Formats: sequence, C-alpha cells, structure tokens
Amino acid sequence: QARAEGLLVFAAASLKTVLDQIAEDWRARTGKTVTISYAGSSSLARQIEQGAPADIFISASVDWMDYLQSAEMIRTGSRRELLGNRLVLIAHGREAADVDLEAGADLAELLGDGRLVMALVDSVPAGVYGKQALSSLGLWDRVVSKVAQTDNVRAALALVSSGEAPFGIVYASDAMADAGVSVVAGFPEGSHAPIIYPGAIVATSVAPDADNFFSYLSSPAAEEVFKAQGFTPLFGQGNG
Amino acid sequence: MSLSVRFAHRFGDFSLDVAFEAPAGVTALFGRSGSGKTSVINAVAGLIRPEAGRIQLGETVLFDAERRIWVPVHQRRLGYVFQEGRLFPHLSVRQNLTYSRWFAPRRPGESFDHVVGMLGIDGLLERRPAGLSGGEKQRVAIGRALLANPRLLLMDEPLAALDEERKAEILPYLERLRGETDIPVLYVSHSMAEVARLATTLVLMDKGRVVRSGLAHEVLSDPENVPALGIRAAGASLHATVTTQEEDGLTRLEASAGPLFLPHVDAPLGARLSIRILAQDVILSRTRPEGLSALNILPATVTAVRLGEGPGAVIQLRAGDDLLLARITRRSAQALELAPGADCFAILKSVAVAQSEVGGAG
Amino acid sequence: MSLSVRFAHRFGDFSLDVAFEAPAGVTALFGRSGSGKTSVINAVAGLIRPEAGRIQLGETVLFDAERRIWVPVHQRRLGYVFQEGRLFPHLSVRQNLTYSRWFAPRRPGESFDHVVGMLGIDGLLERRPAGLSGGEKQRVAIGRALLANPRLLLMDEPLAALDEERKAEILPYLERLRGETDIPVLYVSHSMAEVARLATTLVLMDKGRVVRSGLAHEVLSDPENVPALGIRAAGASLHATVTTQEEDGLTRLEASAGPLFLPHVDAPLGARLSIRILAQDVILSRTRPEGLSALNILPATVTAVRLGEGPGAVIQLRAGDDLLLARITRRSAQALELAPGADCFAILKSVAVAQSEVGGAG
Amino acid sequence: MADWLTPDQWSAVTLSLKVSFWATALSLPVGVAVAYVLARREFWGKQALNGLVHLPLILPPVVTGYLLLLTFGRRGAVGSFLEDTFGLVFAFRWTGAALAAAVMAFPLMVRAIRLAIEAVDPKLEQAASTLGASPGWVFVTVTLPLILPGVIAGAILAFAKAMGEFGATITFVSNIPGQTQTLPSAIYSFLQVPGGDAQAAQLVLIAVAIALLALLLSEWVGRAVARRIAGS
Amino acid sequence: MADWLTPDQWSAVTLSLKVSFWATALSLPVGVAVAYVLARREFWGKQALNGLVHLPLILPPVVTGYLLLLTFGRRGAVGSFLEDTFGLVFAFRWTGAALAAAVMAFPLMVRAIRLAIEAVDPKLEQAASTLGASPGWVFVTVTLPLILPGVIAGAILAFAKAMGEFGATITFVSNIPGQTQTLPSAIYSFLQVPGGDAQAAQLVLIAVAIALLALLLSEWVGRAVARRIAGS
Ligand SMILES: Nc1ncnc2c1ncn2[C@@H]1O[C@H](COP(=O)(O)OP(=O)(O)OP(=O)(O)O)[C@@H](O)[C@H]1O
Ligand SMILES: Nc1ncnc2c1ncn2[C@@H]1O[C@H](COP(=O)(O)OP(=O)(O)OP(=O)(O)O)[C@@H](O)[C@H]1O
Ligand SMILES: [Mg+2]
Ligand SMILES: [Mg+2]
Repeated sequence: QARAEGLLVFAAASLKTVLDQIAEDWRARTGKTVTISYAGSSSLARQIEQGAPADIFISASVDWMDYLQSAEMIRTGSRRELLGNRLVLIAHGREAADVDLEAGADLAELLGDGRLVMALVDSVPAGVYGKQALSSLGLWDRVVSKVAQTDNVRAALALVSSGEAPFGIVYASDAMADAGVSVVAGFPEGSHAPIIYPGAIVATSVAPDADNFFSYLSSPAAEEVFKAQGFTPLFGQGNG
Repeated sequence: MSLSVRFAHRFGDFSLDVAFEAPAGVTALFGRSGSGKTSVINAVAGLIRPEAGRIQLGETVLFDAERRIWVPVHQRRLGYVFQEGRLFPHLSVRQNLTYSRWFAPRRPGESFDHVVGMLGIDGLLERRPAGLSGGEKQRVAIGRALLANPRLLLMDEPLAALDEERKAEILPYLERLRGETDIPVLYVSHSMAEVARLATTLVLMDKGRVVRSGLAHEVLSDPENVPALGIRAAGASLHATVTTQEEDGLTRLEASAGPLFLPHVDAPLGARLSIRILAQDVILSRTRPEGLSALNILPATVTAVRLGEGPGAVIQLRAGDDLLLARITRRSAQALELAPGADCFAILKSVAVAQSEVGGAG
Repeated sequence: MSLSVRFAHRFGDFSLDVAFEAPAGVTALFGRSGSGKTSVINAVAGLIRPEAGRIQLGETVLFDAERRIWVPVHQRRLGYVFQEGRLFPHLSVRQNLTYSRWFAPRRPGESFDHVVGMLGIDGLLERRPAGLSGGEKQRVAIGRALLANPRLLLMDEPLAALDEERKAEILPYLERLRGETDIPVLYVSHSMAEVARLATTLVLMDKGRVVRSGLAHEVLSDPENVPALGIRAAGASLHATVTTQEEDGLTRLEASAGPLFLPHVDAPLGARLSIRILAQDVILSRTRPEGLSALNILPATVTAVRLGEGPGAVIQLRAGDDLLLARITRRSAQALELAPGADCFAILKSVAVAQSEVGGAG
Repeated sequence: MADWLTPDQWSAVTLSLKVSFWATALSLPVGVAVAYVLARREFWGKQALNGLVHLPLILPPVVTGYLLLLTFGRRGAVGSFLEDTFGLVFAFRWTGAALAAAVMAFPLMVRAIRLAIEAVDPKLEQAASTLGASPGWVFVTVTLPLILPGVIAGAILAFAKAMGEFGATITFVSNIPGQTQTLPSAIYSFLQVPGGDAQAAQLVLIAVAIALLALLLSEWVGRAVARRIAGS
Repeated sequence: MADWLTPDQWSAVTLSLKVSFWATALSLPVGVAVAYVLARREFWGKQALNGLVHLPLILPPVVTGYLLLLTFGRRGAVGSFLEDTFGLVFAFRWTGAALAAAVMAFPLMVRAIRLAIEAVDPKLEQAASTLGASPGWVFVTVTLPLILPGVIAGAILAFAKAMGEFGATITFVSNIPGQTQTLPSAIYSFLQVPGGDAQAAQLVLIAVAIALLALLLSEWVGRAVARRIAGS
C-alpha cells in the first residue's frame, strides 16, 4: 500500500543525527522529503515483518537484517553494508589518562570497585561487540563481575559522563559528542566482529524514490556527513 | 387496594416469619426495637428477597418464592421513607423531591407546592442535603416519597425526628391521604399517639413474629393486648357525628351514649368521626359527678375487668354502641365495686381528647 | 461542674446566637426542627468553631474567641450521642463501646456489663453495626458515649428511635446518672415527656436564638411559656415525701397540700420526690368530688388564669407550697367561675402520674 | 511556541495531545463499564477480566507493544479483521498510538473508578430504585454523579499516562514523525543521539507543562464536585 | 522451576520479587502520608506536591531514570549525602532498582489511597475525636481501617507496576545480572535478539503469573475487609 507522502525510512535510533542531516541535504537537493522513524533495530524489524509501510530499513545489527532477509521481507539484492563504527573505551572526565588495552592493561584494577558500563552484552550490538573485544583481549573474565549493562549506548555514556561509573565501552560516534568523557582507548579492529550497519530496501516498497535515496546514502556527499559524525562509511562493500 | 404479606427469611441468628394483610389505609407495624419491622418493610419494597413466601399488592404478585415471581424494586411504584433518610447528597432538595418524576409518567398526583408547604421546606429547596438538620432531612425524605405517586407507601418512623408542632402539621395530611386514596400505607412508629391516630390496621410484632394483627380499634380496645401494647397505649374509639361548631371554639359531637365537646374539630357538620380515647384518660364514677371542669360525662356499663399484676386495673365499658377502656387503680375498682354489669359514668376531659386523636371514622 | 455557653455563628442564611448556663444535671435543648439545637451541641463539642463567644466547662475554658483559646475536640472528654449514630462500621459493637478506653486512662466510671445490660445489647456485642436495626444502633451509640467516662454528656435525640419500653429502661439510668454525678448533660429531645422527666434546666430555642432558659420546673409551670412549649407539654411539679408502700402496690406520698397515691414508686421511705403533673391531666372542681376512680384530690387556690386564642384556658393553682397548672376549656373556666383567688379541688388520676414522670427532687 | 520548536517537534506536541485526548475519551466509557462490573457484579471469569485489565501494568511496555503489533497489526487477527470490515487501521497510524496509550492507561483508569464505585453507599442506589429508577437510570442519576471525582481522577491518570507512554507506542506503531511520533517518542529519539539532550529537555518541559495543567484542571473540577456534594 | 530457567533468569525472578516487594512496602507509608495530606489538608505548595508525585507518570521512564541518576547517583546531591551520612548507596545496587520502581509506582499508589481517603466520612473521624482520639489515633483507628481496601488497591497497583518497570530502572542502575537485572530487563534483553522471543515469553509468563497471583490475593483481602465492614 503506497503511502501518501514521500519516503519512509526505518532506522536504528543511534543514526538520528546523521540521517536527519542527510535527509535534509536530500530535500535541499531534490525537493523531496524523507520521513525517518527511529527506534531500536529489533522493534523496527518486527514492525516491517508485520507489514509496516517502510521503504528502507537501516539496522544497527546484522542479525536483524538477516532475520528480515530470511523472512523475505527485504528486496532481493538491495542489501548493503552502509556504515561501520569503532568501539572505544571511555572514562569519566575530559582529561582521563589513556589506557593501553593491547599491552594488557589491567582494566579490572583500574576499575577498582567502580563499574564498567556497556550496552546489554548479549543483545544490544554495542554490548555484544564489546564483550567479544574484551574476551579476545583476555579481559572479559576479570571484569565480568564489574560490568553494568544498559539498554542502549546512550545510557552507558550517561553513566560515565555523570561519573557514576569510571569507564564504559561505547561507539566512537557517541563518545565524540559528549564533553563529560574522554576516549582512553580504541579497541583493535580484529578484537571483535566488524561493526556494520546494514541497509536494504523493504520488499513491499513501491516508492519510486526508494532506490534514489538508498543510493544517495552511498554518495560522497553522504560520506562527508557520516565521517563528520564519527562513522566509517563502507560504501560499495554490499553483500547482497 | 390491599397488600398481602406472608414470608420467611433469616439473617444470621435472627429469623423472620410473618403473615398479615394490609388493606387500604394505614397499617401500623408496632414492636420493640429489633423486632423486625424494618425488615418486613424492606421485603415488601423488594430490598430483601425472602427465602420463602408470597407478597401481593392488589392484583399484582410482587413476590412468590414457589412460582419464582419477583418484580424488580423500580417497578413496584413505591414511596419509601427510610429510617435513615437516604437523601441523594449530590442533588438539591428540589431535585431530591422530584427525583421520581424523571422515571414515572407525570400523573396528576400530589401537588409539589402543597407537599412542600405542608412540610415547611420551602426555604430549603435549593440547598443540598449535607447542610440540613436532622428533622429537615426527614421532612425532605417524606416529601420525596409522597411525590413519587406511589401505589404503596412505606414509612419507617417518618416522624421520629420531628417536633410536636411539625408532627401536628403532617399527621392530618397523612390522614387525608388515608381517606382520599386507596393506597396501602405500611407505617412503623414507636409513638402510640401516632399509631392510635393513623392506623386502621395494627400489626404487633415481636422477635420476628406477628403477635397480633387486626383492625386497629379492635386491637387497641382489647384489654388482653394491654401487656403487648404497653399500658400507656391502650385505649378505644368512640364513633360520633359532628353536630355543631359552638362559638367558644368547641365542637359538639353526638356519640351513641351522649354528647361530646371537643376543641375545634375541622370537619363538616354531619361528618362521622372516630375518636381515640386512651384508657388512662378516663375517670370513672358510680354517680354522675357535678361541677367538674371535665365536660364529657358518658353513662356506661362495665363489661369486663382485667386486674394486672401491679396496682392497676383495666375496665372495659360499653357506652352506647361503643366500647371504652379505662385504666384505674385496683383500689378504686374495689372501692367503686366495679364488676361486669355495673353502671357507671366515664369522665373524659375534653381537652384530653386532643386534636391529634381525632380521625375520620376508619 | 457547670457549662457556660455564649457564642455566635453563621451558616449560609442561618445565624446562631445563643447564651445559656447548663449547671450539673440535665439541660434540655428544646425547639423546633432546624432551630439550631444540634449546632449548639456541635459548638460545645468543638466540631464547629464559632465566630465569636466563649464556652467554659467548670474551670476549663474550652473556647474563647477573643483570647484565641481552643481546646481540641479530643481533649474535651466528651460523650456525644449523635443524632445519626455514627458508629464505626469496621469495629464490632464491643469495640465501638470500648473505643474510648483506648485513649482515656482506665478510670472506674461506668461498668461495661451494667451499661450493656441496661441497653439490652448483650446479644449484639460481636456483630458489626451494618446489620443492626435502627434502634439497636442508637442503643450502641448511647452505650459508647456513656462508657467514655465523659466530663460532659451531649445527647442529641438519643431515644428517638426507641420503643416506649426501652425508653422506660434507659430513662431511670439517665436519672441516676444525673443524681450521682456532677457532669452536665446537654440533652436534645422532641419528647416533652422525656424533657419534663429528665431536665433540671430547660433552654427553649427558636430560629437560632434562646427564647427562654431557666430551671425546668419553673419554665414548665409558667403559663406564659405554654405557647412556646406546646400545650401538651405544659405542666408543673409537686414535691412530696414517700411515706408508705401500701400492699396493693400503691405508694403513698405526702405533699404539702395532702396525700398522693402513685403506682409503686421505687424509692425509700422518706425520699423526697418531684412529681411532674401535666396540665392536661388535671381536672378541676369547685366542690370536693365523691365516688371517683381518681384517688388524688388536692385542695388548691387559683393564682392565675390564662385564656388562649382557642377554646382552652390554662389555670395556675397553688396547692400547699407547690404550683400546679391545669388545662381546661374556657367554657368550664367560666362555668366554674375560676378566677384568681378562687378555691377549688385539683383531681389527678393517680395512674396519669405514671412512673416515667416521677423523678428525684431536682 | 511554533518558533522555537521545529515542525516535527511541534507536530509531536499536537499529536501527543490528540492521541492522549482520544485515548482517554474513548476508553473512559469502557473503563467505567469495566470498573462497574468489577466492583458490583459477580460472574464467572471475573478474576480473568480483572487480570486482563491489569496486564499492561505488569508487562514491560515493549511486550505490550509487541503483543499489540501481533494482534492489531495489519497481519494480526484483529487488525486485519477491523481493516477488512470497518476499514479501521491501527497499524502505524496515530489511531494505533491512541490504542496503545489507551491500553497502557486502562488499568490506572479502571482502578480509580472502581475504588470510587466501591465507596458509593448501595443504600442510596436502593433508595433510587424504590423511586422508580431502573438499574441503568440508577447508575446515571446516582452512581455516576457520586463517582465523578473518581472518574475524573481516573481520566487524568489515564491522560497523564498517555502523555508519557512510550515503550508500547514505539513498539506498536513505530516513531514516524507527523504520524506516530508522540512527544515521548520524540524525546526518546533525541536521547539516543549525542547532543540531543537539550532538545529532549525542551520537549520534556512541554510534556510536563501540559500534564500538570491537565492535573490542575482535574483537581479543580474534582474539588468543585466534592464541594457541591458536601452542601453548597 | 529452577530447572528450566538459567541461573541468571532465576535470579532475575527472585530479584524482581525482592525489588517489587521492598519498593511497595517502603513506599506504602509515604504513599499513605502523602495521600492523606493531599486529600485532607490545605497548604501552600499543595499543587506543587501533587504535580511532583505525578511526575514519574508523565515523564518517559528514561527521563525519570536519568533524573534519578542525577539526584540519587553517587555524585548526585542526595545520593552523595545519603552515602556519606548513612552509607546508603543506590547506584548499581538492587536498592536503586527498588527506588526506581518505587518512584515509578508512587503516583498510582497515591491516587488509589487518596481516593479512598476522600471517600471516608469525616463525621466518623469527628465521632472518634469526641471519644478522646487525637488526630493521630483517629487516623490509625478509624481512617486507616476504613481505607484499607484502597491501600491494598494502591499497594497492588504499585507492586504490579514495580514488577513491570523497566525504563527507569535500567537507566538508573543498569542491568547487572544477580544485582540489578530484574525480570523486565531480562525480557527486554531477549527481545533484542532475533529468536529470543521464546525465552522472553517464558519470562513474561512468570512475571504475569506472579503479578496475577498478587492481584488475586489483594482482591481476596480487599473483599474480606469490605465484607467485615458490611456486617458480619
Ligand atoms: N452549612 C449550612 N449551610 C446553611 N444552613 C445550615 C448549614 N448547616 C446547618 N444549617 C441550618 O442551620 C439550622 C440549624 O440546624 P441544626 O442541625 O442545628 O438544627 P436542629 O435544631 O438540630 O434541628 P433538628 O431538630 O431538625 O435536628 C438548620 O435550618 C440548617 O438548615
Ligand atoms: N445481616 C444481619 N445479620 C444478623 N442480624 C441481622 C441482620 N440484619 C438485621 N438483623 C437483625 O434483625 C433484627 C430486626 O432488624 P430490623 O431492622 O428489622 O428491626 P426493627 O424492628 O426495624 O428495629 P428498630 O425499631 O430498632 O429499627 C435486628 O435484631 C437485627 O439485629
Ligand atoms: Mg427499623
Ligand atoms: Mg438536630
């Protein structure tokens, strides 16, 4: 069923700033509006499964895109890995000392009786990647009892920013904007599965502009915006 | 129209098992506190559903346990004055009074202004019940029931919270209602004066049972009922016809035994009245006494003497066609040698037969 | 202990402005429905805070508008029988009765068993108020107030919902209370019989004002107050000493004007009693009548004649040292030529002076 | 106001008002009926109904939203039936947001009204029926006016809840600006990205202001009603 | 039961019970006091208090959680004071989860109790004071027993809400298995991964069962109380 106005994009909530910017640029360029509904990837995927009138889905997790793909809810061949992100360790305060994770820094000791905050380590992507990274660095078992999990990355950031917890693991794109924290280490690329935001056109979409906008997301203009917000554009690496 | 009541019911330890007939007119339920009067009225109203029995009003069966008949309360067309008021707190006095008009077709019935005037609640119409005094509430409750154009009036101690003057204003109204309509009234009161004045039928209750029921003047003038009624309530009725309104304010009536003088009775010449005379207001004399302030002296014959356990005696007399009761001391009964067949004179102070004990012949 | 009340207050259109003294004993507030009786009691209890005035109990100032004194309700040590019961629905009858004991130090006071027995509520102790009959509720409310060991009893129509027999059981108890303790009792009732029997002081109210107040027997025997009291309530008191208990159950008393015979009076020989005699129970004669069933005939002298607008007249008499009132017809007053100074005889039916009108001399 | 809010924020405010208003208004009669039945009737399955009513309170909102999606979504049993039969669509429309808000607020509303009904003296209702009022009329003329303060309390609780409802709404009808993005969803969006706090705070203040205004209004109405009953 | 639940799930169940129980039990007296004050007293700032009480209902839970963090966190004004003075710590402790649940449930509790208090006839309280009961005793011996059904209703609403509370809790004290991971957090976390539905459903059923049990119990107690009052 066609929707009355323009294009409807379902996107992971963490993309709000960038996508709002890109949609604005697109409108300036084409005169066409894009409506974006931000929510958790799981909600959005389920809504699409239940017939939501979305044209494009951008997920924060590969799993939910896989889920829709196996349910044949996305247009064959349209799936693409749009963005990447980096995982970083942050500490409270602007000028916290760097931590060298690869050199085997004792994170547990640094924490003392404080907490390491992460997104939910079994379900929210940032948490899952974080757990993988800590495990591969051999740190997980020592810090597991000090990990406090939040339902999203922003909540983790808030806990560190407010000083409630000394350290946290978040995306680089989130850490950038918060003045109350400093990035004290980046996790090595190989320590966790690649962080990927896949996108695809929804199978039921009939909007003529879906393809155009989806392509625009991979344009150099969009790339600038993504980079400026701390994301890593992965254009042209589509796997569909 | 007549109400026929027969049912049995239990609450906890208390069991109720009653049967009586209430013809048109006022049927008084009389009995001690806790004897089951309110429960009987509630069953007739349909607020209690008895376990067994049958209640019929005129041709309509309101309740029949065997035939599983049950007319819902709101279809019974009642006017119920509750023992505890139960005014609607969210409605003004006027709205309380006219509440039933929202449901019943507007029939001629009682005039609003008349009822309100008689109850003296004209000044309260726009107020809400919460601020009313006890007696004011009760008057509004009476008005509400009267204005419901009921086929059956249930009144549970309606006048208990009122002063004598107010009672004296409302009682004649109830009497008129009794006289002019054929709706049965079930009336609970602890005041024998009220009962004696209003009741055409009397139902004596005790511990959930009907002890005695029948025409009020018969029940009241039977010396055997004195213990059940209480001595102060015993009395009998004279029947008399209004003959003259005299200029000093007295009314002359003619009873079968002789003339009677009462303070002004508001009844047309020729009207036949029933005058309740309490046993304790009668003095007896073997000779016709002279020079007494009491104006009413009737020749009578002793028909029965009932000596109580105490110092008192109840004498039943025949005065003309009527029976009278007199309560005197046993000592006087002996001194005057009062025995069945003895002739004597009954002295009634005219003023003792006060306005409130004169009623249209029932 | 004595209660002194003087205050003014307004609710909406109604303004209350009263002042009276209530000495130890029973002070009856008497007046029409809506005249402000309950409001006065509420002000004394502290449930209404008047705009101006002063209320003092014994030495304690309960309220003084000028000096901004205000004793909170719970420190006033009251026993208040409300016009509408107000039993605690969540407590059993027993708990309702003993409620005040949770707060007041356990003083000797009234015995629980005695009060419960007198009120006939022994069988109800474990029940909850919701299932009680109207009269049962009222009796529990009376018990609750009596058992509070109050310094001041406030009773708002406490007996209105009760039958005569029950009243006859409770009244002597209240009389005893009046005799044995010095706590003032403010008592509202529409029953003149109750008021006449219990009250030592009488406060007549009308439209929020005190019309008349003073010693009950003076107020009641003043023919000027007949209109305010209602004719059926007017009466006076004889003072008499118990001399013999006779074997036929009568008690012989000696008044200053002569002997009196009453149905058994439960008082020791030599006790001095005050006997209320209603004006309408007195018959007058210019000559000593013979052969009457009435046993009590006292010589008397007319001291005042008050002719009403109606056919009646009120005659004040001096019998020995006491004043009596008689209500007769105007016609008889003329026929008997009753004028101040005239000698006559007052005929009292002994039984008309019933038990309930005999009280210890106030 | 429109000046310092973006059009999307502005539409979130008006949408929230619309959603909360209709959620409250349409569920109120149902709430009164359910409360009445729970307070005054005995029937088989009463406790099941009671449990059902409370369910949205017990379940995490996401679960409620998901269940709504499964039931009232386009593919859901009830949803497709309603669409085919009445052309009524909840999925991804503001009507769906209203449904979610109504469902989430329902237990609060019912509890408040039920308490009020239980406090009404059945003796007054009896008195009304002796005066000829059928059960329906008794309800309208006696019970309802007497429970008005409770109904108002229930409605305001529901409205406030609807203004704040987020989890079930976003799960059921997503977060589409101008269509299903209510104030709380908009707040959520801002809280999910760095630097959105200030804008979120702005919206929070608007939400609080609206709800408090409604609250004050309800207090005032409730008090007026109570005063009327306590005697002019 | 322990068999088909993982230890973490099992601890989420027991923790949720503990959190909800204490949240309800400890906030109940405060709720009664606040409800009483709102129902029966007039004072300056009453409407402010009223608004404050309702705030958690109006605000999205995340916001409430965030505000709790700012206030009761270790660095928060109240939080640091409590820690220094009483050694009472909320951050990352189950006590914090209980606090969050209590705060979120508070408006529901207060509303229910307040409605009940408003329905108590002040004439009964007057009668008690004439019998020597000071205002405190009047409350304990008359008001409180009469509002018991309302208090129970308020408590059960609060308990159910606490069992379902998620947003504010996870924002304030995060999700630490065994310490702050309540049932709703666990459910949420299962719902975030594809295929987690079955396990989520299992936990949902447990949550529902517990809350319904509590509900039934409260109905039963409430009814017993009401019956006692309506006469043996
Ligand atoms: N809040 C109020 N607003 C207006 N009038 C009021 C208010 N409260 C009481 N009144 C009026 O004050 C008058 C006195 O009331 P009160 O209850 O004291 O009378 P009462 O003498 O006890 O009457 P009753 O014998 O009928 O009980 C009544 O007319 C009543 O309507
Ligand atoms: N639910 C109940 N459980 C136990 N006993 C009850 C119940 N309801 C009424 N009763 C008893 O039934 C008896 C009759 O009550 P009812 O109200 O009919 O008396 P009544 O004659 O109207 O008395 P009153 O003159 O005092 O109003 C009372 O003793 C009362 O205690
Ligand atoms: Mg009764
Ligand atoms: Mg009064």
